[in-house]
Amino acid sequence: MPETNLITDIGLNHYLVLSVVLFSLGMAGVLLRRNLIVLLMCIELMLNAVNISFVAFSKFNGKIDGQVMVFFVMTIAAAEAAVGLALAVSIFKRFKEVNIRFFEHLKG
Amino acid sequence: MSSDAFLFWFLALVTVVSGLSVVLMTNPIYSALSLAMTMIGVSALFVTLNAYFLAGVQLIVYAGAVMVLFVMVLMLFDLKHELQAFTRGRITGAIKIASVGILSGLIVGAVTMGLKTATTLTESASAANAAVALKTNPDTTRALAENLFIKNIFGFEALGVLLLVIAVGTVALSRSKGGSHARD
Amino acid sequence: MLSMGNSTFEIAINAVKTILVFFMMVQAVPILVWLERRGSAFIQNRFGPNRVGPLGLIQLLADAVKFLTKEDFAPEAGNRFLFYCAPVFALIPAAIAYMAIPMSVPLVTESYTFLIQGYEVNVGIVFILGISSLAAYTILMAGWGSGSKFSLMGALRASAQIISYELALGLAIVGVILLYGTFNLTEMIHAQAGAFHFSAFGYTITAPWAPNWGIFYQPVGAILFFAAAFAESNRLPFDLAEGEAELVAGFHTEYGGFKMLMFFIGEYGHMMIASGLMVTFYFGGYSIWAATPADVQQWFADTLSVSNQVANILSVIAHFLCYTVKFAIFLWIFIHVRWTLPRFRYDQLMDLGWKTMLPWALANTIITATVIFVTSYFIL
Amino acid sequence: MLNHELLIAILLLSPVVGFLLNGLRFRSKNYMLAGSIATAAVVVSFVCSVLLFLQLLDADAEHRRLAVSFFEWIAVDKFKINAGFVVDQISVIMILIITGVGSLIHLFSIGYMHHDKGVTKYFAYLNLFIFNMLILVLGDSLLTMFVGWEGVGLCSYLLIGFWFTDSAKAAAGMKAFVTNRIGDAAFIIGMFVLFVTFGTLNMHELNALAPTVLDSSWMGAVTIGTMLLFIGATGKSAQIPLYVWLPDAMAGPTPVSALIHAATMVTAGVYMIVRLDPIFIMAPNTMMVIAIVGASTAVLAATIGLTQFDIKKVLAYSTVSQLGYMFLAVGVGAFGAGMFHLMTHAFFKALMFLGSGSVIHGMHEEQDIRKMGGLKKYMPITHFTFLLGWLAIIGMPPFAGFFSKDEILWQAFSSPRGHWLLWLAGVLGAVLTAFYMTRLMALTFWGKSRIDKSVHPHESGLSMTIPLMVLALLSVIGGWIGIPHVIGSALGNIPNMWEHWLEPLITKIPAVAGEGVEHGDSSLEIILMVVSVVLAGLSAISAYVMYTKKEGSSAKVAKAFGPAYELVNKKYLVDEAYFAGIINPLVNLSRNLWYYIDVNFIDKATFKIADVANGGGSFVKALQNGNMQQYAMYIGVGVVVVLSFVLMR
Amino acid sequence: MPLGGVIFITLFIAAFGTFLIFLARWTGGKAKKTSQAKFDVYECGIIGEEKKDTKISVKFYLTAILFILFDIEIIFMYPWASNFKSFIASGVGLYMFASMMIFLVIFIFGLWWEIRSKALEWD
Repeated sequence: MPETNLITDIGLNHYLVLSVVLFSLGMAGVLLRRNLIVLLMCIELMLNAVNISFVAFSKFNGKIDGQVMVFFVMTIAAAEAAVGLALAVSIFKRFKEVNIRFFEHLKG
Repeated sequence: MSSDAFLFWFLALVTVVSGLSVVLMTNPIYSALSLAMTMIGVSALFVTLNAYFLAGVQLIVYAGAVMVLFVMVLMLFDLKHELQAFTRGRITGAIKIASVGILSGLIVGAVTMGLKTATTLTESASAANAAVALKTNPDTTRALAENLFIKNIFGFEALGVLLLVIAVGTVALSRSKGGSHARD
Repeated sequence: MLSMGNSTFEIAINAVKTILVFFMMVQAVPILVWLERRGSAFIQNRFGPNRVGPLGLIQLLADAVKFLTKEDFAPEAGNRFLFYCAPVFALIPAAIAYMAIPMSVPLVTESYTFLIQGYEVNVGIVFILGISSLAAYTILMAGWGSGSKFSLMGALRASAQIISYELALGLAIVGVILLYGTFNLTEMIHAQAGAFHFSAFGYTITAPWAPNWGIFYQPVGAILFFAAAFAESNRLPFDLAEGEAELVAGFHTEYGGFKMLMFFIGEYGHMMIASGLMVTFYFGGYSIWAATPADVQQWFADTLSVSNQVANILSVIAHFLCYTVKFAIFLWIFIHVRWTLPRFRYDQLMDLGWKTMLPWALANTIITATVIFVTSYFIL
Repeated sequence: MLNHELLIAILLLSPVVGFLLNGLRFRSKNYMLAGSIATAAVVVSFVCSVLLFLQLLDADAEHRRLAVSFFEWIAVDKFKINAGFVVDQISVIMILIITGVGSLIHLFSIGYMHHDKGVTKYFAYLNLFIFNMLILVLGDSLLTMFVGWEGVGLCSYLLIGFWFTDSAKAAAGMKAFVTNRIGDAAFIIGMFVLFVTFGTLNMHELNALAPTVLDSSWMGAVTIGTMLLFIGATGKSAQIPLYVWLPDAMAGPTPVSALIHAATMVTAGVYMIVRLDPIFIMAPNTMMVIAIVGASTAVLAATIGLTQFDIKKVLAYSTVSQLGYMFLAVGVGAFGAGMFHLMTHAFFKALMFLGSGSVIHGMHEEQDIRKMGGLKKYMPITHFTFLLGWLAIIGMPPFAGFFSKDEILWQAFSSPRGHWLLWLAGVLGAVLTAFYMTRLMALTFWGKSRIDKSVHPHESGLSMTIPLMVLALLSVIGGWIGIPHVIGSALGNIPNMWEHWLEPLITKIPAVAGEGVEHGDSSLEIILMVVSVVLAGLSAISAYVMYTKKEGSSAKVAKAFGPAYELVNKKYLVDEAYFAGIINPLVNLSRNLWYYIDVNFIDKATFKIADVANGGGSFVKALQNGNMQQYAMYIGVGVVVVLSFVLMR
Repeated sequence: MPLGGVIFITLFIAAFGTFLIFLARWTGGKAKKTSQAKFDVYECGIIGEEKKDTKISVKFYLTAILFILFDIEIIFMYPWASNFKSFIASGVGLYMFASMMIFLVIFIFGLWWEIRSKALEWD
């Protein structure tokens, strides 16, 4: 196996690790932030991270399917953002509040 | 250091820093703008992965549309005051951070342990990639279109219907006057 | 590939080239401002700036000095960071997008090929659309950072308007993409070079005296695109974002001095992109009337009996002039329209975008696709 | 010529298009538009059927099978079902009947339903029915057939309860549906049994595998499977014991009764058995049961028909009785004769139902034949066509019914699986049929008018009389394609086209040595034929005399029979018996179970369990605190645990 | 794609813009606070009431949402459009044409619905 330089030889793993880092950031945001809209943004961040890995796989496996999947993910993400924001806005209009702690009506 | 590597590290830095600031900024507007920056960085990363058309779409859809919507909503409703940006609770907070950390650690570990297979994959696909990289546009978009419109035609039409449904639904949502159990 | 060239020399040339194009844009702005003021004066039957220098040409310099000496102001209520960032970011999308527009045939030397454009992007249209859609952030940042409700209102209006017309714009382009079958602007120009020829049902119609421009295939698309481009660059009759009577000056109410100038550069930059794209999509780009670039170079080589190298250089210059003329004509149309038409009301603006232009653009797309399908699927 | 795949696709999809066109604008009251769309859709299908029939005629006898498979529907391991359709000698007859008679009935409906508010919905349902019926008939596997089977059940339910604002009519629809469900459940189990036995549900493969069956005893898998399928058929085709829904189904619009409950859907059971004839032949016990059930249904329903006064009820019992004939035929192994009677019955019974519809329409929704009489002069065309249908059903030569009924009777007598008792039951049924049909004719069209003064009967319009005339013509000549050998040879070698056509597909019952020879006597055949015709004729004449010349005599006869008449008049109290014997005990049992068992034991036990769950729940409730992020955290922790398990393994 | 060039010129313009801001600051000087009104937001010559929570029509964000949805539908047409001619050449033209026409019908229906439901009405 030829010696690979981690810094200069950019391979699939680099993109995957970057994707994981971004995904974890998004996940941390979802878990920790309290603003509903920021939560939605963090979900978008997670989706973007996944997109990176899709495209990276697409390139390094020489198949186009990954890119098509990204296309679909983008559409779904946009749809999700639209609905999520519409919900957030209608909640805001009623409660004047977007703090996630305000919506704990799903209690058991 | 080759230019490819330089670009990757540069873009990785941009995306990670702006991603971090999405999570850490207490002002949601800064979060949104940082996220827009992340999107642009991701779009540039797509370019380094030879996905030119997707990079453009990423710009148009995410950076140009979705994030504009976010920023607009934040500005419309003046959501800049945020006294408590983060959730309370030390134990749950610790668990949350730990789970995120362990999860990313596990995946990164799995990815790096799978280095061998990854490199072999790279070598096997490199010939195809070289061709793609040289011929650039026509072949990738052609392949993309073929895949999208022939292999995934059902998904494509279904997405059309989904978008229609959401267009109808958001209009209905934005008109709703609130439910039956408002607080006041 | 990803970077700017293979050798240090090429990288340097490319870097200089991009900077050059950027400064050309920046420099064009004062000229346009002058043109606009003189032109408006001409249209409105008055003098306009005519004191400083011949025909008031030095007025620009005086303006620059005035801008420089203004004291730096930021409202207290606003967000200073965004307030200062916005004008800087206003420069970026316009310049980056403009650089993807080819302005002349490439200059070919023995070892290098220099493109007379900032850089060639193979998914040109998508790139330009994507980059110019980022302009909305500038406006929103300015509107929010000013902390004034006029600014915010203007920013929201402007961004809503921009995104509304982006639909019609994007859909009008679908016809162009269908016609040329590519995203690449250079390939589009090549498809339009030479004499008019049109293939249908296996027959080809040619007209050697007419150019093969897109306007002949896409007249409706061209009108829609141009109208949407007006709205995209917030020019009259679509300048609702800064409708003075309602919003003082829209999102740059609180701006002054050099920051204001940078917004102007951005706005004129969008105007230039629109003109450049108009030329590229519908009027043959840099190509000369009914002649291919190869024809032109051959003509230079034959009539002046010079070497290919020189002929190439001459051809580059000729094409660049041709492009500039076309480009200037559209810029003038922008200015002329501004001083001719009244402003829309906001509801009329939105109705026009969503209920008139979008359906027309859809119809244009469907008809174009149908015609292409029918004429090339059925070979008689 | 169009290829058969396209033809079959058009054949199937044309009614769907009609259904969608009408179904999507179901509020419209434009009966002309709705009727035209629906009729056109079925006529297109009919044209396709005719073209397919011509293609079959072109092919040589061994290759008359046009199969098409549109896509793979279900593929689970060995269980593979295609959306496949087959046009062969049997199914082409069915699609000709369905689309031919169907288009006539659609045409009739335009006139009949023109004043109705839900006319567009009505036509949409009719088209949906045609589509499902075509699937039932053309499906190449039992499961595909079952789709159509359920679909026609649904349409039948929708159309019986079409005027659902009348609760009695809605109840009739529900009764039909529930009764059919019982049969359908048996059908499904029958399919399971056959699949387990043969490993396929494709009918072609099933028929090919049939000769491998060894165990033909009562407990043999094939016997059980076919018996269950037959129970399904009794539900759909209104045989004892599940026939009770059909008379009630007359609550629907009359053209529906003609299409669904006389000509097409109710014959599905017969068709199914004919399709699977090799399998049924391997189960002689099932065949015996079918024959007995068929014969007894024929007689029993005919006796009930004697006493009914509702014009449609009489026809309904007549349908049940005639279906009994068909089952008798397939029960004795005369599958060709069964199909033949199916076809002729479709003609004359559709004719009579449409005729009764015309009468009801002309009488302004009056259905009681006691309030009719002498309609002959008001409705000449209806009367004349009805007369032809009457002659056909009572089996007068040379009308269609004669040939088919006679073929059945002869087969019941002579087939290796026949018996003279079955023949006797058939003749008895024929005699009774002749009597009550003549009674119907006499009370409705002949004799003195008993019509209410306020009612002014009138002849129906062209859109209603044209179908009547076409069907009347078919009732006359429809039987000539299957003239028995005895008569055919007497008249100069007229071939039995019907038998010839079906021959490659209909399996012959292996003759038992020394028995078939004795029966196959042509003089005996003629004698039996003459006997049945004469008896039926006498019965008809006596009925004619009784109900037109001596009007009091019917009451006397009724009195003379006394309790028996009462019993028959109350339909043998079958509905009541079902209520008393099955439904009420079930309800009572359930109620008692609820009172004693459920409340005392099960409830208490569940309460105890609930208490435990409640206690546990209140403990776990702390976890579900409405905090979405906490939930997300649980997900994250779960992923971490699973992932670490996978990775560290 | 000249990603390096794009990034280079982006950074260059950003630096240039920042330089201009600082240049103007240097030549023009910081604004002197001669009165409070000078630093208030602009308010037509009267004293500003400084209420930021002005009511802004919800239509803006509804427009943005609808824009996203329609924009994606348009984006879906791009790869189709750029390859339509070559698809025709390779014999799948009818299929491509039909599939996009179905999609366009959905699109048109959505647009028609939005117009009919007065979601795009500004008043």
